[in-house]
Amino acid sequence: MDWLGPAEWQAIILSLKVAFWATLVSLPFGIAVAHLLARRAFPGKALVNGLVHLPLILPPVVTGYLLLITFGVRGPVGGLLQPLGIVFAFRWTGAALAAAVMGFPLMVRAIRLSFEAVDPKLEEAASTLGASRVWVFLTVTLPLILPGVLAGAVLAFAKALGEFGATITFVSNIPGQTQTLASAIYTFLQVPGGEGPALRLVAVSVVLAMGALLASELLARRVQKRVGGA
Amino acid sequence: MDWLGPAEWQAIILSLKVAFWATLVSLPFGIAVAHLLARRAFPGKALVNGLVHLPLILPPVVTGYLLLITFGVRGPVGGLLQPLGIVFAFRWTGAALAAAVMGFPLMVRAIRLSFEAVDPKLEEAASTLGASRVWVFLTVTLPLILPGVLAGAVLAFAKALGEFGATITFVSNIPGQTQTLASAIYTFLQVPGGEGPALRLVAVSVVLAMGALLASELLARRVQKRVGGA
Amino acid sequence: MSVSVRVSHRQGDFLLDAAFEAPPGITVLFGRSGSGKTTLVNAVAGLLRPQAGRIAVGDQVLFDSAAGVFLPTHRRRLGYVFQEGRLFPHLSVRQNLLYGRWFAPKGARREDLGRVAEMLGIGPLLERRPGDLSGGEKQRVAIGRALLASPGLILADEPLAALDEARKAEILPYFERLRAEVPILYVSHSAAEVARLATTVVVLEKGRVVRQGPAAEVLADPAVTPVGARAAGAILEAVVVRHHADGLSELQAGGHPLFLPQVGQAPGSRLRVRIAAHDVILSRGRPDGLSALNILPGVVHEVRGGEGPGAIVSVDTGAGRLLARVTRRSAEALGLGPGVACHAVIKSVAVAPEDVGGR
Amino acid sequence: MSVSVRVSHRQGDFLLDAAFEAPPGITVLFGRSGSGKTTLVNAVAGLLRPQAGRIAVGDQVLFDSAAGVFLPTHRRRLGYVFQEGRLFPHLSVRQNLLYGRWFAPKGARREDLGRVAEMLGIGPLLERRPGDLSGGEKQRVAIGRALLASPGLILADEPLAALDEARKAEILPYFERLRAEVPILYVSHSAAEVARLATTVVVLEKGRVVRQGPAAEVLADPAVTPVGARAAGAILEAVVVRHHADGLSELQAGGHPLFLPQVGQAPGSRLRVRIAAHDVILSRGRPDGLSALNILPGVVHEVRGGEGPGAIVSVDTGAGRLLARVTRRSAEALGLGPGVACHAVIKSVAVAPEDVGGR
Amino acid sequence: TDFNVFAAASLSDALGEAAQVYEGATGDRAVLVFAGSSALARQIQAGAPADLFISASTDWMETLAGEDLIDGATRVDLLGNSLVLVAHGAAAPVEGTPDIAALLGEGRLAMALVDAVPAGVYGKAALGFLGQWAAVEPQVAQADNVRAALALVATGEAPYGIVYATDAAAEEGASVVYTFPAESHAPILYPAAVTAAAAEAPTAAAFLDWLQSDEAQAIFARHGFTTP
Ligand SMILES: Nc1ncnc2c1ncn2[C@@H]1O[C@H](COP(=O)(O)OP(=O)(O)OP(=O)(O)O)[C@@H](O)[C@H]1O
Ligand SMILES: Nc1ncnc2c1ncn2[C@@H]1O[C@H](COP(=O)(O)OP(=O)(O)OP(=O)(O)O)[C@@H](O)[C@H]1O
Ligand code: MOO
Ligand SMILES: [Mg+2]
Ligand SMILES: [Mg+2]
Repeated sequence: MDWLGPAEWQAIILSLKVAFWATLVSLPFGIAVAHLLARRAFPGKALVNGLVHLPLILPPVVTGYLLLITFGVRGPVGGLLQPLGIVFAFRWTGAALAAAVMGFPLMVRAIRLSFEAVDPKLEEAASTLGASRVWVFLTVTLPLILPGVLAGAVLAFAKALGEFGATITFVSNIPGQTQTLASAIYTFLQVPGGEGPALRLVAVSVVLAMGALLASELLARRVQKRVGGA
Repeated sequence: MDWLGPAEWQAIILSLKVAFWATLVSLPFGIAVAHLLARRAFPGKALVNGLVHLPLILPPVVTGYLLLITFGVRGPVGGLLQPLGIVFAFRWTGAALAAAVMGFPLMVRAIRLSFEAVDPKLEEAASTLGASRVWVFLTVTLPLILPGVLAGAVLAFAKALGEFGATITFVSNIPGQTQTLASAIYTFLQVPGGEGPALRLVAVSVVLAMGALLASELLARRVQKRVGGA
Repeated sequence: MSVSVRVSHRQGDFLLDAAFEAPPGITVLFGRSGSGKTTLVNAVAGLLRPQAGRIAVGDQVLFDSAAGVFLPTHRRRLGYVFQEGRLFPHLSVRQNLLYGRWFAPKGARREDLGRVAEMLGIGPLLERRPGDLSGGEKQRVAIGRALLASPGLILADEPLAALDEARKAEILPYFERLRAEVPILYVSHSAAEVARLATTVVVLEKGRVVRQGPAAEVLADPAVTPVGARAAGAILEAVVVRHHADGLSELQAGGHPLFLPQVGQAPGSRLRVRIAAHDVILSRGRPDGLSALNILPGVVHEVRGGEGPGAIVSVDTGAGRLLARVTRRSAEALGLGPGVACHAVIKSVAVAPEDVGGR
Repeated sequence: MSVSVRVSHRQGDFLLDAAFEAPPGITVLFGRSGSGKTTLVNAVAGLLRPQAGRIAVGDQVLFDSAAGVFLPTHRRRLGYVFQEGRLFPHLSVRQNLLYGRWFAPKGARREDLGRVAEMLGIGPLLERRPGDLSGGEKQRVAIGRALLASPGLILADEPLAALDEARKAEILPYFERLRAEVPILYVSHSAAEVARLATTVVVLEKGRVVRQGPAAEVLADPAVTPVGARAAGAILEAVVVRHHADGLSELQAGGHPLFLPQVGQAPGSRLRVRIAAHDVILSRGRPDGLSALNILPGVVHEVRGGEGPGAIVSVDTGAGRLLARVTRRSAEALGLGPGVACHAVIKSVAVAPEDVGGR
Repeated sequence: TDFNVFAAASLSDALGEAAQVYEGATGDRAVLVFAGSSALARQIQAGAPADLFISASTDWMETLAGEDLIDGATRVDLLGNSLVLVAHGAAAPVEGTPDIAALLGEGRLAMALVDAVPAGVYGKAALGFLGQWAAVEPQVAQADNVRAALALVATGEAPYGIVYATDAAAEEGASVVYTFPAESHAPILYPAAVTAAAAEAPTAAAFLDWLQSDEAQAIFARHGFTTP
């Protein structure tokens, strides 16, 4: 692959890392929030729901800006985390945070829909057999929502690969640290004649995302076959 | 609402119009594609699936650029459509197209998950009662996937309100024609001291999207209650 | 209309390889759990496309693998009562009931919502959602939905399994009436239902038809009836003569009076009365001082050994041929054999309401 | 352990307001479709939190609205066979069966997968998914799943409704054995099942308990039995004496011989034999030349008019009290009344295998 | 009459004010379309209904000129700008040429994309001129535009940043500590031209003429722009 320079390879690897961790780490939260929204009634539910969707509604730049003033080293949360050694500003972790936040509404919606499709009667059946709430969740609910979890994960992953506005605003564009594929593509597109190199990176993005997509489809099909038509 | 100037009102109204039509017009396509992906096996399915996800994977600027060179008046599709009186370039219709394209993967995923959750046995039951495929779809499948359709629609609508990168790249930022809320927010953020007005528009965005969100939740709850626990 | 089915279909380890011809009326599919009844019904419904075979109702071919014919399900004009309800959760009970009616040809609309709902006791449930119904209520709505589609062929997979006896007794006459109008394929485990409804019985075992024929014949054969000898019984044709004040109805079968607990039909109606073989006692002499009201003189036609210690004795009486299930020990003690004269004793109360049906 | 239930709960238009006390054994809930049986069972399972009431098993209080006690479902140590299966679609049959075992206290593991699977005839299905099973197969897996949880309380909502008679006959003894070990709440529409299994019968009507008591007592009362007089019957305690070569078993009840079709138990075993009221004929004199083998002399205890033209006559014989269902007309013709001597005639074959159970 | 002005987003305030004055005087309304120079240029390539293009980048103007998409005769360098080093909060200007690497310490230097966005390109050139690029390069945090770079400084995420003087002037959270000498980078210019499509229409050209008037330039000057 001579046609990719070292900086581009760096961007690719970083993007994969960012997308992977963004997806993985946000997944438990995504499941928890989806569960909350699908199954519980509580005061302020509309607020939580709105908050989750916020990154979708706001222009990404605004989200990035909000992340910056919240999770930056001077920000209220960032300041608290820094002593613990958790730093987002100008780190790949920040890119992952931005990607996770941007993908969160997509993930939550997919998982939530799956929660809503689970027949509570099966969960009841499990509880009559002695399974506590947690066990019911792990042995019945979770396997049944797996297609939705997969769908949510792949959406978040794809989004993470494509995310640019919030990321560059939050952690800017530091080659090797926060320069993701999307930032690199954007950079190329800013200058006349940059379409060629940009296109190469777009191709890489697409290939990566298609791989993830195919993998998730295959997995989902296996899961579906197992669950199908009971 | 003195604190909103006429240009801002224009942007708000335009955004609503764009988001509304983007959602409405893409909905049938979203349902059709989701159905295809959920229920049919055909050669090239992976390709269709990938294509649908593309706008998620690509940086929005790239999507906008691709739209520009495809649907612009000089583009292959844009050139074909122009004689028919269908022009996207630099019109609000183009903004709607961009929003629709960007929201499409979200919409399709939500609807697809719902399709996969419909028990085919109910569709079989309808067919034994004399309903042809189309009728089965209209009277059984569609009502049962309604929560997913709603979720997909609200995701697309929210996305349409927040979409900025592809829109500004494709149809630019022409006040009254293609300047949506998100573009207006961007414009404000480009100048010193623009945070104040930008914030006002962000608030408007949030209020609009929350309204849509709440409405969809209420509707979904009604639907869910009707369908619930059979 | 007659039903003709020949189906060969492999499904996992299970091979369905069944063929039967049934004249008009109710064809009951009988067989143990897992023997392929539902699979066969699904093939007739077109929910399953068998690997090979031919299915026809009257002269309409629904499926013919050789000719490449496969009529899609929605054009088969069915009323299918599924084993597991399958009500539409998003529709009210009323909408569920009326669903098939939208698609039925106008002229064919036979049933009336009100009447069917009343018969099934679901009138008060019409505005409810299926999710709020009890198990038996769901099942009744499923029956109503199938009937109201005014089908040209009814498929009923254990339609009454979840219902109490009283409710069954209310619904059975309905199927009896339908028997004359529409071919019915009926899956049941209940001997009483089979005996009362079946025109033809088809016995399935591990995907194969092991016995088929007219109900009276199949049920009289203790060797094949899958529920054992308890299902054996004879069917008498009777006419209602009058209803007595003490709650008994007097019928006449072949000139002989027959006293039964009150039957619903008016004097003059013709009935089918099933007399279970195990409800008949035989006596050499005319018994006296017995609490049984119906004592018919007759002549032994045949004694057949069944499974275990029992034997089925067929006795020709003036009212028709009766079957009696006795122990072989009794048969020998009484010296029963072809040509021997004896009396058949039937308890009036032994004839359950579900054993008396219109014809 | 005894079960004590008092529940008041409104659900839509339906008000469940039921209370009963049941001694150890099987308590059968009996009642028409929609009478509230499932709702009541769900309350005991904790799937429904009643608006008011108290539920206790032995001295463990599961629910007490006054004291604010509500033991969560998973800590009630249940084995619930649902009316509608509810198998886990993502688990194999084996995994479904073993599901409850993970959570059962180690010491309490009573049942063995292999034995239960064999009893239910689902051994060959262990690696299949529930989606590929027939209706009856699903139901059997559901039964197995509940039993293998080694529960302290079994709830069974029409567990055998979807099964053929032969299969029922194989499963019933299992419940009989369990009866001695675990309290069981059992919903059934089948008179035979009730009669054979029930220690206590609780009759529900529109959400209220209209009758409760020992099985023999409730079943002998034709006025309340919801399935009508067909369910009435007496239960005799008998001992197996020997098995004869002609397939009959000789039992002894209160010193009197009783000939029944071969029973499974070894000589010396004690049995419960249900004699349905409609299978008993009464005769003033000792009848002669009858095909019935069992003729017990006795004295009329009581004559009770039932619904319709019938009457239930209880007769004290040496073998125990028998019930006979006769027409009122016969009762009058024979002059039956308290103190009158008569003979009860029971056909051997009238006692079905499902009416004979261990005790 | 209305005409469309495609202008670099950083001009939005100043140009908006100027257009309003112009409309009051002539009745001709300039519809102002702001976006990144690259996006606007590409749109003009794709046939956008632009009458006047004001770019923040000479390159993109060159590109359009090369494709004959602008009326070359009307092209002028409308405005100039200067490049400054800003520090977070209230800070005093440094004496002489600052050693930026030393100032930064562990901190970051916020800039616009140094290879793509004009402000970043100018900044990189200026640092090179000062012989400091190699030293600070690893610490540069590149934003997608000047405003974003400035935001990094204003929030304190980056202690220093390199931005246009026009942006720095209006930002309270940051203060100018150093102005890069004009010779340290290519002249910062905002070239403007009437598009080829609008060459025949006089309104855009008239507006462009007026923008070069003292009246208009005074407005721009108030926003910190210079006359080239
Ligand atoms: N979720 C619900 N909301 C309102 N009414 C309900 C609901 N579930 C059940 N019912 C009603 O409560 C009554 C009792 O229902 P239940 O399921 O306990 O009956 P059941 O005795 O089990 O009947 P079956 O033998 O038909 O299963 C019925 O009239 C039913 O319609
Ligand atoms: N999808 C499937 N894949 C493989 N085997 C199947 C499938 N569905 C059913 N079977 C098997 O086919 C056989 C016949 O099933 P069928 O449902 O026709 O039985 P049935 O006679 O209706 O039984 P029941 O009385 O229990 O409902 C059973 O052994 C069952 O396990
Ligand atoms: O439970 Mo049944 O089908 O009435 O025997
Ligand atoms: Mg079946
Ligand atoms: Mg029930």
